[in-house]
Order: sequence, then C-alpha cells, then structure tokens
Amino acid sequence: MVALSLNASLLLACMLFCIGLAGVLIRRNLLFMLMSLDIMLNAAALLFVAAGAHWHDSGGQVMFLMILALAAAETAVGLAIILALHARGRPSLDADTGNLLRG
Amino acid sequence: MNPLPALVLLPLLGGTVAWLADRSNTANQQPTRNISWRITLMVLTLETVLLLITTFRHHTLPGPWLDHFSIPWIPVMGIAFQLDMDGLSLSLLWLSLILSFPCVLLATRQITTDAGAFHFLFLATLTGIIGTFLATDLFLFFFLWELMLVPMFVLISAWGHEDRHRAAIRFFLFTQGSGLLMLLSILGLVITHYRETGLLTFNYFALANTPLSPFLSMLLMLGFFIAFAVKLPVVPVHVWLPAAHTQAPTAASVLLAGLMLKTGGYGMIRFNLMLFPEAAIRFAPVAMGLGIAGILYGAWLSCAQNDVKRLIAYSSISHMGFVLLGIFTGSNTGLQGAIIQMLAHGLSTGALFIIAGSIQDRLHTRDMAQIGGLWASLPRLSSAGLFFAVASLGMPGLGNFTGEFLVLLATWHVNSIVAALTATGLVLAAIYSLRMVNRIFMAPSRTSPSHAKDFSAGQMTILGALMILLVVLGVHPQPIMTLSMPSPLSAPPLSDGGGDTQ
Amino acid sequence: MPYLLPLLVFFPLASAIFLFVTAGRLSARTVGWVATGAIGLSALCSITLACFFLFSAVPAPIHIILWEWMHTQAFSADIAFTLDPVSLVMILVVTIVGFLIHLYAIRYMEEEPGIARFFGSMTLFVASMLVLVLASDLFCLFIGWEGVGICSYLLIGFWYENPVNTAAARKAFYMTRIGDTAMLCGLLLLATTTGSLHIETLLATLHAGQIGPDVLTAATLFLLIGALAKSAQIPFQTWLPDAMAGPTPTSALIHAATMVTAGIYLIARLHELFTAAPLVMMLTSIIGALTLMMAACTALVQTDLKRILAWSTISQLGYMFLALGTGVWQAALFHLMTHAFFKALLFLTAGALIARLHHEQDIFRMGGLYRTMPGLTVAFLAGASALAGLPLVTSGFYSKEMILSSIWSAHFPLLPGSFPLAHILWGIALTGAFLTSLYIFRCIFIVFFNTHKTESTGSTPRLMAIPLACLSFLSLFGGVIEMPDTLAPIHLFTHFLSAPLPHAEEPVWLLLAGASAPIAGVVIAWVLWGRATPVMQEIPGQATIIRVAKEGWGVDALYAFLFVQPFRFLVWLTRHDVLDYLITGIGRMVRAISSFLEHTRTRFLTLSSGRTTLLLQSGDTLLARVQNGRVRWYAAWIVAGLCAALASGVVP
Amino acid sequence: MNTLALFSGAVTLLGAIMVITRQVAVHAVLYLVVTLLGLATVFALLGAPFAAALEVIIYAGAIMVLFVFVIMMLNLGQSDREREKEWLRPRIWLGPALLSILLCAELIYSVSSSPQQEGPLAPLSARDVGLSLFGPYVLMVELVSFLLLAGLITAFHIGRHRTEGR
Repeated sequence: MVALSLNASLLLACMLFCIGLAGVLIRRNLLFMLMSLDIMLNAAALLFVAAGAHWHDSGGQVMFLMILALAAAETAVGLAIILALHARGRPSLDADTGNLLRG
Repeated sequence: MNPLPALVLLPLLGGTVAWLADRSNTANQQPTRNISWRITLMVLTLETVLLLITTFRHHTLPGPWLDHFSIPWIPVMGIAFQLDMDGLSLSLLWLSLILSFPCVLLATRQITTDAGAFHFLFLATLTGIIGTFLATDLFLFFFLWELMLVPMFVLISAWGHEDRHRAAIRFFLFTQGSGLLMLLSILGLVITHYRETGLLTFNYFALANTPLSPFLSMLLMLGFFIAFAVKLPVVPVHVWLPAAHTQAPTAASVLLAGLMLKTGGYGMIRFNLMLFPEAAIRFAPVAMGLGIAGILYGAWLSCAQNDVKRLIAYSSISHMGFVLLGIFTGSNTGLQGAIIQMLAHGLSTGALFIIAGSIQDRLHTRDMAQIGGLWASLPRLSSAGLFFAVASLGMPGLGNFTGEFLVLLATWHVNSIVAALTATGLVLAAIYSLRMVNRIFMAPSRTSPSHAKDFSAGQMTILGALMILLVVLGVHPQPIMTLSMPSPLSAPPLSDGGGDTQ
Repeated sequence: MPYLLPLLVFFPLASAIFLFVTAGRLSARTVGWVATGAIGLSALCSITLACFFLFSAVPAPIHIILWEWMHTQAFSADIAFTLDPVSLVMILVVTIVGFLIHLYAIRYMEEEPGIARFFGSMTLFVASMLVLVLASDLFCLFIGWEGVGICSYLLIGFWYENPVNTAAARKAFYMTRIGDTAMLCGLLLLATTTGSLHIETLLATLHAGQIGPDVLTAATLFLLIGALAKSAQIPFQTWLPDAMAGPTPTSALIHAATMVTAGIYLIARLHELFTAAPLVMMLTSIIGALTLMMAACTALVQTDLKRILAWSTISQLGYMFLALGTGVWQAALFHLMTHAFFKALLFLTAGALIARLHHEQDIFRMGGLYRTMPGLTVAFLAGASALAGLPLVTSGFYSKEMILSSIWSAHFPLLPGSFPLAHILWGIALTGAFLTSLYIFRCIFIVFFNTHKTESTGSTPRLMAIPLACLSFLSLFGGVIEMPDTLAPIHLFTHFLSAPLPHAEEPVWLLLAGASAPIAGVVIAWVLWGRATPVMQEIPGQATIIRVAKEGWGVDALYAFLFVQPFRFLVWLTRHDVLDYLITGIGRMVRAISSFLEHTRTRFLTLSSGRTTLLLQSGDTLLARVQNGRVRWYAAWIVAGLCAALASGVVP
Repeated sequence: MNTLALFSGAVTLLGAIMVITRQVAVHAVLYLVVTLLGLATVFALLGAPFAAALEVIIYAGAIMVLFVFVIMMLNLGQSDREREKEWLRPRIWLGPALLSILLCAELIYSVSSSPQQEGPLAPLSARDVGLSLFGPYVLMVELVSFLLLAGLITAFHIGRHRTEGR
C-alpha cells in the first residue's frame, strides 16, 4: 500500500512549498496570497504525514490534524479580514496598500 | 636666636604684609602712596640688619662653616629645614641684598599697576634666592630653587614688555625642565644613599659621603649640571636668557641677571664640585669647552645687538662663561676667580640693567638706533652707564677684570692655548661695550629728551656705592677672596639632629 | 719719603673723582684750576722725589707696598709702587709736561661745555699713567696700562657729536685692546711660570735661570705686541693719526708725550727680560726702523698739521723702539724725554695756531703766519728744530745722536757677524733723521713763511703762552745732560739711570753724519718750499704713490678690508642667535607637526565620519526601504535569508 | 503503484502552479481543490487514509467552500481580472520566482543529498491516530480547540465590526 518513499515525498513537499511561496511573493491580491498560504501549509502537512509514515508514528498525522485546524482558523480569520477590507472600500485587495498603519 | 631662618623667611613674610597693606590701602578712601614700596624697603633694611648680625655674630662652630640651623621638616622622609652658611653663601647673600636696594630704590617705584603684588613677588623671588644660597637639605634646596621660578615667571609675564608671554613661558620651560632633571638626580642620590646605608636623608653632608660608581656619579652630576647650566646659563641652553632679560621689568631683569644667574654658579660649586669631585674632574674638559664657547658666543652676539637690554643679556652669557670656566679649572685660583666674577658681574650687570631700564622708562625705547646721545641731557645717568660699561669690558682695577684674570690664570695652568683663545673674548667685550657707549651715551643726540629727568643725587649715591664696591673688588679683592672660599666638606658643622646651635 | 708715591697718584685721582662728581656745577675756570692744581701738586711731589734721589748719598730705589692685591697658592700680586731712576724720569716727564699741558688747557678748553669731563679724564689719565709708571708689579702696571687706554678713548671721543671722532676713539681702543690682550697673555705666561708678576721677583727668577728660553721668547713677544699696539708701531700704527680727533691738549699729552711712550717704558723697564730674548730684540729694532721710515715718509706728504705731527710721533717712537732693540734703552728713554718736551710743544703751538685760525688745519691754507703770530712761530721753530735735531742747540740732537751712535755699534747675536744689520739700521735711521728735518721744515716754511693766506684773530693768551715758553726752553736745552763723548764727556742721564755704559770709541764722522743730515733736510726744505718762489707749492697729489702714502700706505684700507668689514659682515650675518633660532625652530617644527597631525586627524575624522554618515544614511534609506510595511517584501526577505542560511549550510 | 504516486504528485504540483497563476479567483479555488485532492491521494499512498479522508472532507470540502462563499461575496468582475493581469507582469513575478526556484533548488539538493531510506511502510489506521490523539497529544488537542475558538471569535469580531461600521 505504501508506495512513496520518504525522499520522494520530501521532494514533493519542497516543491509544493516553493510554489506556495512563489505565490505569496508574486500575487498582490490577498485572496490569492491566502490560497498560496494554504498550499504552503499543505506542503508542511505532507512532510508530517510522510515522516509519520516513514517512522510509523501516528504523531505525524496528529500534527496533520493540528495543521488542518490551524489552516481552518487562518482561513476563517483571513477571509473575514478580506471581507472587512472589501467592505471598507478597498476592493482591489492589494496587499501593498496596507502599509500605512491607518485603520 | 639663630638668624638664618629669619633671613630666609623674612622677605616672604614682608612681601605678604606689603601685598595685604597695598590691598587694604587701595580699598581705603585716601590711599597712602607707595605703601607696599615702603614696606619692601623696610623689609630689606631689616634683612640687612639681620645679615649684619649674622656676619658679625660670634661664631662658635668648629670648622669653617659659619652658621648652622636645622629643624626636622618631614621626618619620615628624612627631610629637614636645614640651613648652613659659609663664606661663599655669606658673600652671595650680601650681593643679593646690595643689589636689592638699588632695585627697589631705582626701579620698582615706577610700578603703579598692582604694586603690592609686584613687591610680594619680588620679595618671594628674593626669598627663593637667599634660601638657595643657604639650604643644605637637598629637598629644601630644590623647593627653594623652584620657589624662585614661579614668582619670577609671574613678574615677567605680568609686568614685562611687549613680548613678555613668550619670554616668560620660555624661561619657565627651560628652568623648570632642567629643575626636574635635578630632582631626579637628588632622588637618585638619596635612594643610592638609602640602599647603601639604610638611612633615608636629604642632608647634604650625609649625602656627600655616598659611595658611588663612576658611571652613576657622572649621571647624577650631569643632572645637577644641566639644571645649573640652564640657570648660569651655558651656551646651548642659554636661549631663554636674552628674551627673559629683555622682556622682564627692570627690577626683575636685575634680579635675573644679578642674582638668579649666580644661583647656577653657586650650585655648580656647592653641588657639582663638592658632591661629585671625581666626576667633575672627568667632566671638566667638556665644561671648560662650554665655558669658552659661552664667552666667545655671548660676546660675539652681543656685538650684533641693537636692543640695549639684549646686548647686556648676551654680555651676561659671556661673563658667566668665565664663571663656568673658572669653576671647572679644578684649582682654587679658578674657583676664586669664578666667585669674584659672579660678584662683580652681579654688580656691574645689575647696574647696567637698572640704567637700561631707566632709559626705557624715560625714552620708551630700547633700540640703540633710536636712543642716541644721552650725555648732553642725562649726564649722570650716562656717566654711570659709562662706568659700568667699562667695568663690563674688563677694565683692570674693577671687579670683572679680577675675576677674569684669575680665571684666565687658572685656565693658563690647564691649557695655555685655550686661555689665549679665551682672552680674545676681552677684545670682543671691548667692542660691544664701547659700541653701546658710543650708541647711547656718547653719540650725536638724536631725540633730545629735554623733559627726561636725570638721576637724582640720591640715586647716584646708590649707583656710586655699587661703583665703589666694584673698585674694591678690583683693587683689593683679597679679603673677599678669603671670605668667599666655599668651605670644604670634610668638616660638616654638626652631626644630625642638631637643632638650633647657640 | 715713600708716602709721596701714593700721594703722587692720589692728587690727580682725587681731582678726577671730584671733577666727575661735581660735573656741571663748577665754573670752567675752577675746573681747570682744580685739575691743574692737582697735577701741580703731583709735579711738586715728583720734583721733591727727584731732589731726594739726586742728593741722597746712596740713591736706592724706594719700594712701597700699599696692600696685597691677592695671594693664592699659585700666584700673588700686590698693589705696590717702586721708584727707581727709570720711573723717576717718567714721573718727571708725566707730571711736569702734564702740568704744563693742563695749564695750557685751562684757557684752551674754556669754552667747551664738557670741560669737567675733559679735565676729569685728563687727570684720571695722569693718575693712570703714574700708576703705570710707578707700579712695581706688572699686574699693577696693567691696571694703569688699561686705564690710560680708556682715558685716551674718552678724550679722543670728547667731541662725541661727530661720529667720526667716536669712531676714531673706538678704533684706538680696539687696536690697543688687541695689544693689551696679547700683553695679558704674556703676563699670564710669566705669572704661571714664576708665580708672581712682581718685577724684581721676575728678574730674580730670570737671573736664576728658571725661565726657559722658549717661554721667555713667547712672553717677551706677547709683551712686545702689547707695547707695539700702545705705541702705534707697525702693524698697529693706524690708530694714532685718527686719534688726533681729540682736543689738542689731549693729543699733546696722551698721543705724543706720555701714553704712547708706555710701550717704550715697558720694554725699558723689563730690558733685562728682553735682552735675554735676542730674537725679540732684533724684531723690535727692525719694526722700529721700518716704522720710523714709513711714518717719516707719510708725514712728508700730509697736509693736515696735526696729522703731520701724529705721523712724526710714530716715527720718533720708531727711533725709540730701534734703540730698545739694539739694547740701549737709556738712549730710548732719553729720546722719550726730549721727545715729550718738543712734541708737546709742537702740539700745543699747533693747537694755539689752529685755534686762532678758526680751526683750519690744512697747512696749504695757512701761510706767512710769522708776521701775525711771532711768538708762536718762535715756539714752533724751537720745537721743530728739536724734532729735526739741529745740532748742538737742541735737545733732540743729543738724544737722536745717542741713538744713532749706539745703533752703529749694535750687535745682534742671532745673525752671523758679517751681516751688517746694524749698519743697515743706522742707514735707515740717518735717512729718517733727514726726512724728519725735511718734513717738519716743509711744514714751517709753508705755514709761517709763505704768502699770507688766512685771517687770524685775537692773540695767544698768556696762560697758554707760559707753558709754550717753558716747553720751548726744555726742548732746546733739556738735552745737555747727556752728550756724545766727542763733544763733551757729559753722561748725567745714563749715570743716573744705570751703571755707565761701556762707551765704544765713536768715529767722528759718525757724529758729523748725524749732525749734517738734519741740516741737509732744512736746506732742501728751504729750496723746495722756503724761497719766495718755491720749487714746489704742493707735493703733487696725483701721483699714486703720494696718494697711497698720504693715506698711511693703505694699511687702514687693508685692515678695513681684512678685518673690519668681514667682522662687521659676520656679526651682521650672525646678529640673530642661531641657537635661539634652532630651539625656537624645533619648537615651531613640533608645533607645526602637531598641528599638521591634528589637522590631518580632524580631516580624516571629518572625512570618515562624513563617509560613515553617508554610508549610514544610505544604509538607513536601504533599511527604511526594507522596512516598507509590505508583507510581500518581508516575506521575500525571509526567503532570501533562508536561502542564504541554507546556502551556508549546504555549500561547504 | 509508482505510476499512481507520480501521477498524483504531478497533479498536485501542476494544480498548485495553476492556483498561483490564475487571474480569476474561482478558477484558482477550483485548481486548489484539484491540488488538495491530489495531495489526498498522496496521503493515501503514504499509508495515511485517515489523513487523506480529512484532507478531502475538511480541506477540499469545508475550507474551500468558505473560499467560494467569500469570492461570491466579493462580487468580483472583469475589472478585477484586468487588474490581476496587470499585476502578473513578468517584471513583477520574475524576481520572486527566481528566489523561490533558488530556494527550491537548495532544498532539493539538501534533501536528495541525504541517503535514501526505505523504511517498512505500513499504513497507520485511524485507530492509531485516535489513540495517540487522545493519549500523549491530548494537550495539543485542547490547544487546537483554543485556536479554533480564537479563530471563531476573531472572525466573528471582524464581521460584527463591519456591520456596526455600517
């Protein structure tokens, strides 16, 4: 049943993480940044799961669960912020305009 | 009562009184004129009385030392307030007082700005000089040696002429720097003595018997020598002198030339020759060379000066070269010659400075090209100036020649060619002296200063006294020579802890 | 009797001090009389002493020690006086001639404002001269020796308003001072050798053979230099003509009669010492001969009356040195005495004459004066004949004849017997005598017997005439106390001075030659200048040799070129204290270096701080740019840091 | 099996790339769902069926729905698409992409340089996970509950603020 070696999954996780990272860096839209962040979180989760599978430890999946919860909370808060920003007249959701420390 | 400590301290106390009196006086509504001047005169008179008592006191001390006084000062360090007097000290003390009177009578009365402070500093310098001639505790000697400098520095820098600050600072740097070398030598000697005997003392007589290695004794002697050489001054380190003499106020010039230079000669006799006889003998050729260099160099430069005071200052260097030469000939004749030369130089040059100062007071210039022909308007001043100029050119029958002759005689015993070379200094002396006479006194009158006042009869009497002394030194020096021989060290007056000896 | 000796010095000295102290308060006449009185008292003393000496049964020298000057282990000297025949002759000359000159000067100097200074210096001079003469100790003698020098300086520069006079005074003092220094060296040499400068001790040591020949030669050479300088002989002759800048009585007393003869006196006094040094003796005579010849030639071409007399003095002093060099010091002293008389007379007469001619000194502007001033003419004639040595009737003849005859038979031990140095010298001396007569009678013919040229005023006061008369008498008849054997065996002077000289048989022609030379001079002078239409109105001034001779053979210029100018230049060059500059320079350099360092440091700091600020600023902007609040940028920085960290972990 | 693993991995990566390059938000969400599904396959292949199930249910189900809801509420249109296109110039994405590629290369290098480890891969059932979840990791579960609560409250607060701001 287990067909993926640790190294392969590590490689996959790395690539996935870098793609997420690239997304965060490239996109100015908060929505896309949030999605990219999710990709990065998933990459981390993949790493945990692969490690757990490798050492046959259920801790990895527990960590996956925690990341899942984290991602949920993050997404919830992030989307709430996006909505709030959108409602306050920043329809572009430009991440670069939020640097003025002005409510 | 032993008068020695009073001799040393009286001028200082009197000076303080004069200062305070002047200050309270100026605060007064109706100030008495010249109150500090009067007090100074009184102090000097009192001092003379004291010196007379000292001179004619019945001396009970065994040996040649005339008087002795000692109380512990800083016993832990072996420092005592110790004064001893022999003939050399006595004659130099007399010179100090004799010169102080003309200074005060002829030169310090003109001081109007802050006269009290001036007289205080004047008397403080005098204290230092008198103390230097008497102290036989090396620490005390050094203390008084330095005491002499500071008031003189202030005198020059506060009451001097146009370029006074530079001159004062140069004077201070030279003398102070060399004084430090002397302090090092004193400490070195004391420490060596302590190592040898386990006794920490600054006593001159105790230290005189310290066994020293030749190298160390040479080193220590050089320390003393440099300090005294700067004061004397010897040629390469004379550069403070012309400036200081030129810029100082008249009274300070007289003190400098008449007395302060003598402390150098006195120190060389008392400390270099007596403490380190072997080293002094080994060093003698160098010292004599320096002396000759001083004689010729000073005279030569004196020939080229246009500033009266500068001319006299350089002639001083020339004359003090004879002193150095005489001291290091290693014979009694030379030593006596040096002492006579010191006394005579003190009188003649002191008087010349007084005259130069008076000229400056009257004409407000020291440039010989601008003075010119004073005989018609100031005959008394001019005749006095002529007399002392002639004395300083080494006229036989006057004191300077006696000194020079004895020194030359002693030098001739050592090396005749050197002595003959030195004698050419006399030709140069004639040239610069007569050049001065023919520029100032006997010359076409240039600016006819009809308003200038000549010396009064009283002032001429004072200068006349100096002239008589010079003549006495010239034609009858024997008593003074006998008196002023420095006492040998072999008979220290008392062992330690003597206290007052009555 | 001995107490008269210090008294002799005391009178003039006291009067000098009195005059200096009361300068400007006494009337001119009083000043003059005080001074003259003092010298008169001295003269009385000396005459008393002379009488005592002459009439005492056994004339022994008088010694008196006033006080000891100094005594050390190696050397002793006293202030002591000795009166022996030699010094007696001198004190007589000094006091009597001095007295007469003072008497003369009372009127002569009456108008001068500085008369107190004049008489003070004059009396001081007499005192110094007496000390010089009487001293029994060379050290004491040296006091007088320098004393007369300084008085001479003061008197030459008496009219100090004119810089030429003071320059002449200084020149005289410097030149004699050079000689004095040499003399001092000689004294020191003798003192170190014998331990005393007392003349008797010195001579005793000499006779005991304790002075080596080298030392003796050196010492006498040094003393000779001193004497030459004092007596204005070659090579020091240049100061004396210039010294005529002083008042005429000064010229008469100091620069003719007394001070300049101090050198002769010194050598005469120490003749035993000098006799023991034959080389120096020979040198003395040669220098004397050269000087007399040279000075006579120079005198022949001078136009200034006083300068003629000055050169004549130098020439006569040359005679004396010649005599000293040949060993007949008695002759030298004799000539010294007669010379003092006639030269003083000549000077005083010239002074009176010049005063009456409104200070005209050029002889070619005078003429025919015998009509207006016959008295002065007679006096001058007397002096001139004595100077020329006209036979039999003048004192100069006897003294000069004594010198001439002794030179002929002189003996120089250093030379081979065949070399006729003595005869050569005699020839020179004879020529000199001829020239002397020539130049002085040239002077007389031009001044007194030519056509009248200048206005003269007044008449010579009696107070001035009396000394002239006395001196004329002495000049004419002062010489009869000593005569050549050929004429009469009178030898009072030499007997008085010393044991009688062994008189060699003198050929008569020698005397005749000596007598005819002056007469020849007079005749030729008359031929050249004396007749109504003179052959030569003026010696042609164009000839180079005449010009050079007139200037004293260019010696002055030579000295100026060789010594004075270089000295002045060097002094000027080194007028600043090199060492002073050196040390000040070092100070300045240190200050410059430190200020340079400080400057550099400041500049460096400013620069670096500026750069740092710039750098910081740029860094600041960079950081500020980094700190831009843009999330993506922060993330990028995180990534970059991660990259760098990983790279650093991976790559090595 | 290997093929399946490679395929699912490729789908995952490809989906992720599509997510970050889309201009329309809904497309991106859909691609993200694809990615997540691929990842779930990978989880399953790694012997973690529980994790795979949770990935599909919670991530691809719940969270993505959340995204879709929000996108709908944002009311995005053509202008937003144009703006996204504007923001996706090569000048803008080249730097971050290079940086990411560099990081990726480094990571791959460091991972591949470690030795190949072929451990015994046995599947971990949900039971194992549950045991450890409520065994040693119980504290963490509590922490996660706090986290979720905090997220809930935050989201509620922000949302409420908006309504009040109106």
